[in-house]
Amino acid sequence: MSEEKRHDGRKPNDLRPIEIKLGVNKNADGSCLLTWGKNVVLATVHGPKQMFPKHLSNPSKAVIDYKYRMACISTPERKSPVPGKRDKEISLVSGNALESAIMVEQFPNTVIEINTLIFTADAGTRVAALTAASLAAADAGLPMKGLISSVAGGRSNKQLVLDLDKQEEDAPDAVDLACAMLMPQKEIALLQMDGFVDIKETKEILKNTVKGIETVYDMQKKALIEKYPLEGEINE
Amino acid sequence: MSEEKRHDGRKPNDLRPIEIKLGVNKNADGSCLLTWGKNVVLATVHGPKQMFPKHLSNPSKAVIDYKYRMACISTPERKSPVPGKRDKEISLVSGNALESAIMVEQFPNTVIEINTLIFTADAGTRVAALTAASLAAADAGLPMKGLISSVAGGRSNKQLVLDLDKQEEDAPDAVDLACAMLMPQKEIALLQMDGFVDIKETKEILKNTVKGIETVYDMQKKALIEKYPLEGEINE
Amino acid sequence: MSEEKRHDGRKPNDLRPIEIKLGVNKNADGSCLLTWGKNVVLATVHGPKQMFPKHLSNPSKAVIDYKYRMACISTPERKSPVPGKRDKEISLVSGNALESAIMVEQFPNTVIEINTLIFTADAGTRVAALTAASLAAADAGLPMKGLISSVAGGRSNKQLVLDLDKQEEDAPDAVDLACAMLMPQKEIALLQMDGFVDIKETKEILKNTVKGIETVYDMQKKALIEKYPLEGEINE
Amino acid sequence: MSNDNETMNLLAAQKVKESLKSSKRLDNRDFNDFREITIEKGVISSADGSAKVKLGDTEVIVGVKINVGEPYPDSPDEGSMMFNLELSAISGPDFYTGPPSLESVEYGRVADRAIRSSECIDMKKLSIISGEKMYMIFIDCYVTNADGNLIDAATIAGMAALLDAKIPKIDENNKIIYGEYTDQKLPIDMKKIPVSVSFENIDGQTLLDPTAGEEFAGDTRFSVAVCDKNIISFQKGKTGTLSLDQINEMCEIAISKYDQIKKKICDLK
Amino acid sequence: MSNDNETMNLLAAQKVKESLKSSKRLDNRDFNDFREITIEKGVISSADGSAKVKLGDTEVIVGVKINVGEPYPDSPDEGSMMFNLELSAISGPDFYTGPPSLESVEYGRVADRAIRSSECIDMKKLSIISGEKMYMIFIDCYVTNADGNLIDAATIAGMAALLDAKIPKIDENNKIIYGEYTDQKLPIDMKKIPVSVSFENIDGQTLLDPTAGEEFAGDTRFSVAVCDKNIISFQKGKTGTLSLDQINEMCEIAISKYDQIKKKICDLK
Amino acid sequence: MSNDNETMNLLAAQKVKESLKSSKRLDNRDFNDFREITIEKGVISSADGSAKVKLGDTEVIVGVKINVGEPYPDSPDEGSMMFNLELSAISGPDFYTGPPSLESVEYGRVADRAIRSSECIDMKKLSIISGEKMYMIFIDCYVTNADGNLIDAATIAGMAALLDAKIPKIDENNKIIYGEYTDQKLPIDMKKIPVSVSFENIDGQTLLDPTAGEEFAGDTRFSVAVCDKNIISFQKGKTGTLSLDQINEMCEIAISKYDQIKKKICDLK
Repeated sequence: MSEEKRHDGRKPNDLRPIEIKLGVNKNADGSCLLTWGKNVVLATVHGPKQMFPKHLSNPSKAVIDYKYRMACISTPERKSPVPGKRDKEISLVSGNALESAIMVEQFPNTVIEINTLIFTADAGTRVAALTAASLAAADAGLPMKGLISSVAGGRSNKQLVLDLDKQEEDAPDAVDLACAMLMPQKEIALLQMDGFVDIKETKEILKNTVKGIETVYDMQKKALIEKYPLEGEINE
Repeated sequence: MSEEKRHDGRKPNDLRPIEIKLGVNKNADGSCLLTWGKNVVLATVHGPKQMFPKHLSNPSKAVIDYKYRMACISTPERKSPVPGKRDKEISLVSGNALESAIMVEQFPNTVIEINTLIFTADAGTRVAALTAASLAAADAGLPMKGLISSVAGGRSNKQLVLDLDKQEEDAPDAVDLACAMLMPQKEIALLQMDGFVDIKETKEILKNTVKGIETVYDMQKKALIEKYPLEGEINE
Repeated sequence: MSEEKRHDGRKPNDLRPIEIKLGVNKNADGSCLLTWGKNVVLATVHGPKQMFPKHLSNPSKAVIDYKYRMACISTPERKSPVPGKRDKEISLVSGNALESAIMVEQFPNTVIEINTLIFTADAGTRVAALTAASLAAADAGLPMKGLISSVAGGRSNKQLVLDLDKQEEDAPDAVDLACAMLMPQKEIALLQMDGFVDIKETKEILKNTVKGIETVYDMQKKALIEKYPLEGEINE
Repeated sequence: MSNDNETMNLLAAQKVKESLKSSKRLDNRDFNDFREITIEKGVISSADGSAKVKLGDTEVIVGVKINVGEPYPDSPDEGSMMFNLELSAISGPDFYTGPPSLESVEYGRVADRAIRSSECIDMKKLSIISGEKMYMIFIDCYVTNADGNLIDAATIAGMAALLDAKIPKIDENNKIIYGEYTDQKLPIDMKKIPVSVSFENIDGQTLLDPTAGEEFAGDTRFSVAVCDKNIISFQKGKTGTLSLDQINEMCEIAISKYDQIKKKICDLK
Repeated sequence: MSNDNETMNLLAAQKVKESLKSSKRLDNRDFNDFREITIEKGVISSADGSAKVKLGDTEVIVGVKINVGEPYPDSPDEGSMMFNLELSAISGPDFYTGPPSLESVEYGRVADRAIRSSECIDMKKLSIISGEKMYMIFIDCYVTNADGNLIDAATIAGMAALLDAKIPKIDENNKIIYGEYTDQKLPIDMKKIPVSVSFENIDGQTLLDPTAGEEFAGDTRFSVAVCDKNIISFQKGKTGTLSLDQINEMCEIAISKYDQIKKKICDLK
Repeated sequence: MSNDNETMNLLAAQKVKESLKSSKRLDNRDFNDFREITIEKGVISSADGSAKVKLGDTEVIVGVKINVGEPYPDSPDEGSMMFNLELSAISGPDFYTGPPSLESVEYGRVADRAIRSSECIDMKKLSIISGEKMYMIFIDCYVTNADGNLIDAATIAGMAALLDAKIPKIDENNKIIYGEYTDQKLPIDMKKIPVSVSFENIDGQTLLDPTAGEEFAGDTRFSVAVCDKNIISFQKGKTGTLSLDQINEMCEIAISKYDQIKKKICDLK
């Protein structure tokens, strides 16, 4: 694999710059504003709270109601505010991933609302949203087994790279693999991929992606420790 | 202000002819058919009655469910039966205005359904509907602090006028101010305006509109006294 | 009435070939796959079961929730998956017809879900679906006063015929009469017709249709007796 | 104060049944008589045609709107027609203002089929440019007081409004000029006016033109639309059943009512 | 753990009322003062224009998108404008992410009317080909923290985003070339910038620019949009009532605030 | 009489787990074996191509419809493809006939991505007139009996129906002539047929092609679509987690299954 510079100057396994702001939303129980390259996403957590209508609640655990939403203004062409199939699928798998980290069995019959809103989109929005949502859940003080850390890896123009932006994702040979892990346990909680890649490269992409997830996890931890000096330590 | 005749022969502060029929709808608890110039509107009241789903009811008062609807056949071009943002906004502010007159706290956990349907529209439909709805509420025997009386004032072709019709509302300099008052207390319960008018004229339009509301109130009282000779007196 | 052969070789009162498979759907309480000429329809029954939201249930009987649905792939032009007015009307009248056969008063506060899905449509889909649904209800062991048997009769190209296919239904003089009867009681449970036909011919069409229904009933009985040798006898 | 509708409906049904024991309808009508019918045309100034129909205490208002649209691929030389019926809280306490109820869908479709099957409107004359432009007729029916037999009331009002309608002017691009009319009426064949006649079956007795109370008492509706001596549509409604003889008898009665109702519709000025 | 919102809101309202007994707002503001306003432009790189506005703890983000579309039949030579406001769980615990709430519809329409009535945008200059093509301006407002007075915040942010917007390039078929811009700004008349000023009435006292707590304490909202010395729109909100004198007084106060807010909007780079 | 589904599902799950303690599946299958697969083509005469697939007791029916439409702006020279999967009460007692469930959206999108990523359909050959007309392929999948592993069944049936499909004739205006066909099949590269292989993880053991009971017992689904020796898509489903080693191992297993399943799909007449 060549080690050519990418169009924005990054090395293959470089992530775009990530900036984390916790507790930005005064009204939410927990919140996080995350900028990840050009992506801008806000995540909030409300709950656990009573669920209506009641017959949809679960007597053995909290229901995670995760919403992945792209603002109308997040894409070159104005996006319709009505959620499409893609939005619904990402909401489902992202909520599932977070559920693996939150101790939902402590809150039967309730709902935990996790809302993410992407203001600007430049590829990798689902992993950015999930990374922010996990931080918002921690910021809300929800009991968690760990953090969900997430990044995308893949291939673009014959090079294996981490954290593809839109231009890289539009390459004809692009492979896009979104992965989220429960950290520090290193358990894969979300994994989606599209492409056409042999098994050897697939494993390499996975390996790179796990490395990227560790980097994201370190940034998440740092942000939490800065805001919650004590709790941050306990989290380990 | 010049005192030119308007296109339909009215003087500036003349209202269009108003005709009120109470109790026209045998199935409703209260009803009113109102013709106001070319506008034709039917208002019905059902309730208070049990609210479903229950979690939307209010333990301290009745919920007012006001619907402002224009029939498909009410406008030159056939209107879609699906309510738009304008319909929803007018429903909200009109229901709010009526709530200020109805003693909702006497009926906790219930809903009072107020439906208005405009068959023919010629500007001023929201004030016509609200005036009719208030009469239907009185006809239903709901305990009320007073009546809601409503009219629109404004400017058209450089003249300050009351009760604009569609042709006047389409003037390039048109100002349209819809106002409803709790009567006889003279408290403003609905106020909406669009235009571009200096403060002095604004105050004059408001003053004229209040006068028009008194005229509407007199007609409402007369209609109620005719139907309910005794109660009508008590209402004062 | 001439006794010309029809375009597919059938005599006027011939039905298209009907094939019945009971219990095809392992997950349903009762099911039936029915092919009727080119029509292919699957009917399933689930319930009685608890109804949500509760305020829609009926304290004196089970609610029959019948769905008539055409698959997107059932018509020459791909059909939208969103049910239209026609689908809703047929669902209503078919559910009503089945309700006359099922002892709904034995299951207050519950819902019985009856789903029919037409995979291939060639005219007569509503009677095919209803015939299948009645068999699925019997297969589910629901207590029934009898079976619902159904067929369409009518006129095509100046000839009175039974069980019109699409080509016959498209004739300019076509009359289409869908009829379902509670059998063996011979009570009419569904009747819909469109056309332009004098009273004498109407009666003749009705008479022919009743004959066709008896044929369908015999096939239904045969299929049930084959699967349930004992119960089938009791059903008489 | 609002009444508990279901209890009220049960009480109304009981009264009807009690009276039927001595073969009497509560309003003393003959079993096969319509209630008084009044038809008023031109009641909605914003519609291209309109009518208000009272059938006893049942009241409906129908407006017709004529638009220009693209013809359907399978009928490039024909106009189109759409009948829409709306039930809302304004119609009565059993209805709710919201998405169309199944009942309103059924009633609207039955009225639509009666008019469509009669072929009273010459759809070919509503073509403007073959395959490109045609007149679309929208018939919107609002039930302003529901006291039974909405199907017949809606069908009568629909026909009256169609007969009242004027065709609007169109510009050189075939767009409607709102508020301006040609002197043409819709191409309606007066010999093909459809009439709908509905019955309610209560414990074996069939009542023509049922009131709401009679509908609560019965479990079987039957509507037959006729055109002169012809049957043009059937609809059995609700969960009850009928015998073949009952159907045949109701068809005969419906045909016997044709002239009376048709005259009502056609004699209007 | 989440709080019971209604109880929280009641407590917040009580504190506000307690303080008002001694004529004090909880944040010690004068009754007729705005909270601190900060406006930041160009915050959304994917929008054609954008702004983030903070009004105390209320925060909204507005993005402007410019598309090409077909003009409305009644204004063939004009562009169009649409203001959309979204409240969701992200805005605060009283809101729900789903179909638009009535509140969000009302707020969005009031902000839309303020901008529209000011006639600050020259719609004629947004025509591309008469009757065929024009620029459509979409203004999308996201409330990212709701602490009262969303209408004023949305109107300020809407104007700031419009002033920030660049017109995108179009190709020979009048389709947008995404990501490429002309050097033209939107045709906005700086003399007609609208300013919305909202009040909450609590037990007879009117407070300008209410916080969420003050809104919970009151039952009457009044918003007046002004343009220099002119009134351009009114909206009375909620279930309370106002006197004519109160309305007149609030109009005067709103006009007195015009220059301060307009300067904030226009002085941005 | 209907069973309480949740209790039934729990019981089914318990049985599966009990059996797995002695490393046995209830149907005695090897952990990495598919159930018996039967594929039948041409089952829906009204579709342009169709197939019924049984995977054990799981049964799905797929129909393909080919329409003519306008190409997307970003691919003016290509046709389009859409995969839609429907779960309803007909599929099983855990589903409801109504708006699409999240599950049906997920399953449909995973099957869609498997077929899309394989690039087995030459989309360029589906262009009719560049930028104006192209063939749109609609793939509709109905689950007629849900007994686990719907994703693999849907993907197999989708490919079989695509291979069965004939391209309809079009007239001089590029409109479909319904019921008439060219002698052309869809441009599908037989070397790129995708195969989806799904696993359920139950207490650390991964079972290929899980039944519904096994799905109730597990909390983690993993689907990998392969094309020869290549990976073309992944989807981890449900709330459980997996290790990197488990993923790698399942990829190897999936590739080892490719020839068997591909042969099933391609050998059909």
